[in-house]
Amino acid sequence: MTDLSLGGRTRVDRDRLLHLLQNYGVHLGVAVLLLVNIAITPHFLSAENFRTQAVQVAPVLVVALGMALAIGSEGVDLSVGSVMALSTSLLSLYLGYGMWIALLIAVLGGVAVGVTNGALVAFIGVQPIVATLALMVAGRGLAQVLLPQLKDVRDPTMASLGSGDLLGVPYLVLIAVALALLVAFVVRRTTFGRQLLAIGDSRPAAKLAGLPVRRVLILVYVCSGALAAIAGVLATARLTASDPTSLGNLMELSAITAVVVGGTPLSGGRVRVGGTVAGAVLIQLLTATLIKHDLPPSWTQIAQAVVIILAVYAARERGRR
Amino acid sequence: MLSVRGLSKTFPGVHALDGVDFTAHAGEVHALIGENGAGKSTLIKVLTGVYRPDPAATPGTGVITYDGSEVEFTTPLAAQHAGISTIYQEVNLVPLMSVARNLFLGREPRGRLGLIDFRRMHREAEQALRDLGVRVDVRRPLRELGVGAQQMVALARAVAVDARVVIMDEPTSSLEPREVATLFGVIRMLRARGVAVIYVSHRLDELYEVCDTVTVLRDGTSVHSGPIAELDRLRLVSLMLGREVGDVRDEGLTNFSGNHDTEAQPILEAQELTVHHQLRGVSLAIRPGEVVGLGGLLGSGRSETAKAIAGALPPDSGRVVVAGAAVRTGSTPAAIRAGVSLLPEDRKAEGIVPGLSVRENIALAALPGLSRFGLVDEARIDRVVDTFMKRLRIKASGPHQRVGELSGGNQQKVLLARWLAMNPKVLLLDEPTRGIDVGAKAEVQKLIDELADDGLGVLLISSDVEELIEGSDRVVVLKDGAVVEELTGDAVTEDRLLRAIAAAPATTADPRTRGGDDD
Amino acid sequence: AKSEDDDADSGDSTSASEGDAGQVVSSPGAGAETCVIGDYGAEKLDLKTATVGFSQSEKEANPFRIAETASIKAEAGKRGVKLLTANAQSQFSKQISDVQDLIAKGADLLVIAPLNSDGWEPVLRQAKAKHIPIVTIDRKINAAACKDYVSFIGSDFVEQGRRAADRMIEATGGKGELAILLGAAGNNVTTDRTKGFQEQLKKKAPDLKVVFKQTGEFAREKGQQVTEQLIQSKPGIDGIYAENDEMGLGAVGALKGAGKKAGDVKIVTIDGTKNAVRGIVDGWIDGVIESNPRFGPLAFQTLDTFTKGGKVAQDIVIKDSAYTKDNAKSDLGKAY
Amino acid sequence: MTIDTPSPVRPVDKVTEGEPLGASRSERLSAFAQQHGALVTLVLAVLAAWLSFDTFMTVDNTQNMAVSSAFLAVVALGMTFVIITGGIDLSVGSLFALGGVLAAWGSQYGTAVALLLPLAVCGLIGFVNGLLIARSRLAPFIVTLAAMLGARGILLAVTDEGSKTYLVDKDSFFATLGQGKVLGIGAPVWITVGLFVAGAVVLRRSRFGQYVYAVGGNEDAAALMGAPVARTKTAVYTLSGLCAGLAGALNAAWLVSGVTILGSGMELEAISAVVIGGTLLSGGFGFISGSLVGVLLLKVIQNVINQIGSLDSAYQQVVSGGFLAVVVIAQTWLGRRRRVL
Ligand SMILES: Nc1ncnc2c1ncn2[C@@H]1O[C@H](COP(=O)(O)OP(=O)(O)OP(=O)(O)O)[C@@H](O)[C@H]1O
Ligand SMILES: Nc1ncnc2c1ncn2[C@@H]1O[C@H](COP(=O)(O)OP(=O)(O)OP(=O)(O)O)[C@@H](O)[C@H]1O
Ligand SMILES: [Mg+2]
Ligand SMILES: [Mg+2]
Repeated sequence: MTDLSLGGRTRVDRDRLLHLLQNYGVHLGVAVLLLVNIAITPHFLSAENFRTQAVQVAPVLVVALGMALAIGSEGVDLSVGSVMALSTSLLSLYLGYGMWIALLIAVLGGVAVGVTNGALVAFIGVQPIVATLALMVAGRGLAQVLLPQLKDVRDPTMASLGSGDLLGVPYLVLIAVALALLVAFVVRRTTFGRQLLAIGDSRPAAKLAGLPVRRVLILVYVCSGALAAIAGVLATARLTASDPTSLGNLMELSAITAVVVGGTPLSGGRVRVGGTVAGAVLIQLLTATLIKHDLPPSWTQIAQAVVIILAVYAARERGRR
Repeated sequence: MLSVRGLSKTFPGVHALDGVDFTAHAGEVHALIGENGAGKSTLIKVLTGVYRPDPAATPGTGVITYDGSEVEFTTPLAAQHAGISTIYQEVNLVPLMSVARNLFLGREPRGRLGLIDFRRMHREAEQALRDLGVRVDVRRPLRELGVGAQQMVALARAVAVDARVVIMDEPTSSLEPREVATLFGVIRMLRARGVAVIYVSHRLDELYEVCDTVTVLRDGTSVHSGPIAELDRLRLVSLMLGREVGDVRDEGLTNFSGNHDTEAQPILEAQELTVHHQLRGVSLAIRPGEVVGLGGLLGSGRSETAKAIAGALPPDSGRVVVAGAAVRTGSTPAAIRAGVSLLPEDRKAEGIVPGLSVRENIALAALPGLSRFGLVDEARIDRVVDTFMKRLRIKASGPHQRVGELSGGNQQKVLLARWLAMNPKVLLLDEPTRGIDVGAKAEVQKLIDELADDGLGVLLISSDVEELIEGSDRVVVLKDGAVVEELTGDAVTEDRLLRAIAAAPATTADPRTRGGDDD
Repeated sequence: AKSEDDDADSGDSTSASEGDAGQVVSSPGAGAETCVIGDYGAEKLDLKTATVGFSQSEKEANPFRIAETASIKAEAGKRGVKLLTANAQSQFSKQISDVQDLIAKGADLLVIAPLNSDGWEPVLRQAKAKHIPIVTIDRKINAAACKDYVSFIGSDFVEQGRRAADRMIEATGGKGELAILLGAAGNNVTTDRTKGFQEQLKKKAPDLKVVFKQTGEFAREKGQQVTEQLIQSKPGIDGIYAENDEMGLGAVGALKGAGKKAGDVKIVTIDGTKNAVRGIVDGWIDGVIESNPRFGPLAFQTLDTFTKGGKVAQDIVIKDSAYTKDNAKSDLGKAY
Repeated sequence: MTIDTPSPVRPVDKVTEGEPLGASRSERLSAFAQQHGALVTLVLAVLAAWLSFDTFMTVDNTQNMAVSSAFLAVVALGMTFVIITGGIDLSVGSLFALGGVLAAWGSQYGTAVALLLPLAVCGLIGFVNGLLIARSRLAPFIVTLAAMLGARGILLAVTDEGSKTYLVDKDSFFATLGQGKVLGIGAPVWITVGLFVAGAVVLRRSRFGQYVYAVGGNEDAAALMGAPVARTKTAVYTLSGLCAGLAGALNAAWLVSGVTILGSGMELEAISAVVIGGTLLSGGFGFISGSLVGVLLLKVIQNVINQIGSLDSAYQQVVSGGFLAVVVIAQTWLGRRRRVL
């Protein structure tokens, strides 16, 4: 099948380069930021520092993984931040029964929100952005109704989940990595993953091809909700407190940014897990750099804007003309 | 009038055009033909500013000359302003906007203060369509029209401007004989006016009927150019295929063999299917090993019938029975589980998943069968994909090319492969050969025959009367959403079919009798 | 549900009323300017039969706001006054509408906890047209006292910053490098608490250098994250000034996580919540400047005096206490 | 009735304009409900509130609601154009705040500067958004998200990290744009009404409006039909930026100061209003008047919550989230009913 005659060499090389940039622009960005930091930031090259960055990025990454699935199905999940809040409320409320039960209930809360989102999208046909917007507003309210104010978490297992490590790698990081591998596996190797991409690319075609569109969509939002709930648990463990008011604020935007910067198009039909990880890391490193150099908030915001645009610009689908 | 020399166009990984020479003169109808993927649509898009040609390797080539001077259109708008109007291959209008707005987009009649004069616009739109024999409420959204009527709107749009070149990329693929006749009338009128018409079609009869000159493309290069009268059909086909005349003669032009066994019990029975405004108690039966044709005019409800059977259109009442068991209606998965597969009419919107690869597209429906415990079995998929890509001669740079990048005909083959991979009991084919080149068409027809021989029940919807007659063992004729006649045995002739269709005055797309279009 | 505390005996469940430290006016307005009802242009009325509208700025989700609203409600209940409430959920446009709604619903008197000092013109004009007395609590409105509003009751945020600086100087010995965890950007409280702190440092301890100033948005998690970055890039930091308790507690969490010991880095915070005061007892925090949220009694007292025709001060600045190692244990009950 | 999932690609039947001539009565009824569902809900909500609270339908209260809706309405106006092209603009909240600050700063040099400065800056940011979206083909969501951060950054930079608030002279002409009244109705309301009328005429009756619908309905087709797709897209984002900046300026005139903490979450409010108003987020269908109704509906709900008065702040959110869900479900359902009929 390789009967395509190729043009001049240089052209191909340039195409290949563009292609690489398009696919691995984020990774390049991460590398550049690392190098810059090593050069200009004191105390950057230390295990402690990398640990800090990894631990801080873990919850965002976990949320972003779910978001990547939602975006891959041509949807979006704005409720993730509120699900984190709900999860932390539930966790704190049920911690009296022991961590595992509380954790289970917290995740179930996320699943419940996911089922609602999914049902609104799949059965009623509400647009994902609006459906999840409604749950974003209501979810945080609910979290605060359940737990009106910040509450300390003293459970020792939770504390060790937040700060303990295995062979020097914090549990949080291990969990995030494991979940990333899991999601990558699901996307690549399972029927669910394939069907999700087909639905995201062309819903009518997927429907006529007999795919269980509704089931897949509901499952997508359930995954997103569950992952956000897990992120809520992780963040709670790290803070050793449940703070439904501020936990997960603007998380939906961070997660979407990570996913999109990582090269997953918002138009659906494609999920890049590795890119999502790199996207989350890129944003984390950027904020870290700006904070470490004590730049004022105005700078931070403008720099973030610029980096986001650069990243998606590099990864953009090049002109069809 | 319009000519190119040594034009090339490369897409990542594909050399769609490779030094094409082409010249269209004023007052002639110039046929542009070639196999699927030969580059016809690409050439048209380059000519009209949708795509930019590759920079020329040698000076003097790769340029477009229009009206004696070198031009470079950067947008379709620029080409339109220069007097080139185009009907692109896929019906390309805005479904949610009204018919009139589609017709006049960008050149609305304006009254005082530069605001659009809707009254005039509607009047003129109605008139323009009536001239083409289409009577619709021009205020309604375009999407409520059938594909054919939409095509006529596109035609009206193209000829409404004072164009000096009119390009038509497979305009007849979704038209009925009557509309085709109207279209030819329009073309002759354009020719008389001194307009250069560039005409793409896979239907050879049409070419001989209206075209003066022909250019044959093969693999992105022009292999022949000259008056069409100097070529006989066989020669034309052999040029397209790049094979010797002798080989082509052996294979023939249509590829249906004789009849099939029609004695067995029906494998599929549709009973009294009714869909509000669309179908009125349609019943039909398909026996294993039989090809049932579904005839009728544009908008007679053929696609709806197929969709209702396949679960894609929930009927208000009626049953579908497959192999003796009733199938839950309104559910595609249920129909597919029962062994009923539909090849949809609207390939672009409802068939292919454009962003996924050829491989994923072929395996899509069969995935559950090609996986264990929800994990896909890559090796088995590779085998299946390989088999079908070879068997259907799917022309792609490899199994991993995105389907959206394939030519229309190859996309259709991918869809066929998707369903064949499912081993269905009944195949519902809605315009299976629309936009497919002769070579592939013959193969698809042969395939349909083979499938029927293997005991598959086939429902064939085709606007190509010849295909319908030759391919079907039995033809069910629909009109206004109801069965009006069934032709069996010797009665399956073109004459009988046309008479059945023409039995009552046919109106095209009367909005009053129609419900929602396919979703 | 069963939370951790349901069977553990924890101090958290003690109600707000226990050991309630009502507000004390710091500058009993001898020379200060005052206001009487005639100057303001309103009519005398009886507070008992009046309707009071209370506009809260933020959700009652942090100790300060909870205590503040609770105190207002409790006092209204005690006095038998009809109270209308609204909550702006941290959205300034909503607060403007809220107060307008309260006026439309027939509030005779207004108590406002403003989200922002500027931008009150539409409300003030409407209130003036109806001669509705306004008392603002905890934050000031930038307008003319006794003309646009009656009086302001609250702390002096700049002063709080200065006092925090004093505590910091004492704790660090006046030398070293400091970090500031700022509140939310664009917020008056942030601006004032920063201003007072830095002024005082410049004046009293020029050797204390502020080398790091980042926002923790008044939230614990953000405070923790920023501090984590801080101790990576500036391991030798001597003190952290957190503009509210929550960020300070976040900083404590970060220091613990980095393996620091209590007292390694001096922390001074503002607010006076229970958790922070407990932090002093545990040795992690070196000083908490109080910002007393219990406005109820003083606010209603002011309204009462005013509506009866009495003189009230235009600026009623309350005396905030402070918690240090010396009094933290004994005064823990006073914290909210 | 059989239920069926509508496809995102070719949404539910919508009548683009006018009365569907040959439609049956029930079809027409639900077409009406689909188009004017928000209006019906608004009328019902107002009636219910009127009956329940005697302080609702007062001159004061309606005045307040009208004026405070005006600013969101102007933002929603620009957003409607963007959403009809199938895009989205998340930057409007930040641009609103930035516009206010710039207007307040500029007001010291006169009304012209106070209006033109925010329009120029916000329009420029909108224009850049448009270029990135239309020419570089970046996703609107992410481009405008970045613009939201960037505009907030600029705001912080010009206000000394948010610590400076510029004030407007209360007696200036600029202030009367926010404060003044004509025929007893606030100036911002008149301005808003004027803008909506102009917006509706542009969208319905101008060629540009046709392009807006065409681009949202089917971008590729629009391009092949010769519509200036890139220019149209750039224009709508510029327009949205201009609207947000103008709304911010008017708001500053109303508040007589450039408040720095405004606008967060406003983009979502505006999007909700537009969607409640019946405009499809997938593009190609929608109308200006619906967005106005959507804004009013949100305002009435908020007012009713305040009328109830005793609702806990956390419950308020649950109520408004639930309400949003109910409205969109009802709308989607009505839309589908019409199709299945
Ligand atoms: N956008 C694109 N990206 C990549 N390849 C493309 C693109 N468009 C077309 N091609 C490739 O260019 C070749 C020519 O396609 P074209 O659509 O011009 O064929 P065609 O002659 O019109 O075929 P058909 O008769 O099926 O319509 C094909 O191999 C196709 O795969
Ligand atoms: N809501 C509607 N308003 C107006 N006409 C409609 C509506 N829904 C369906 N129709 C018409 O009903 C007809 C039945 O469509 P269908 O596509 O099944 O016809 P067909 O016989 O398959 O023709 P084709 O050859 O185009 O496939 C269509 O032509 C379409 O125009
Ligand atoms: Mg073609
Ligand atoms: Mg059809």
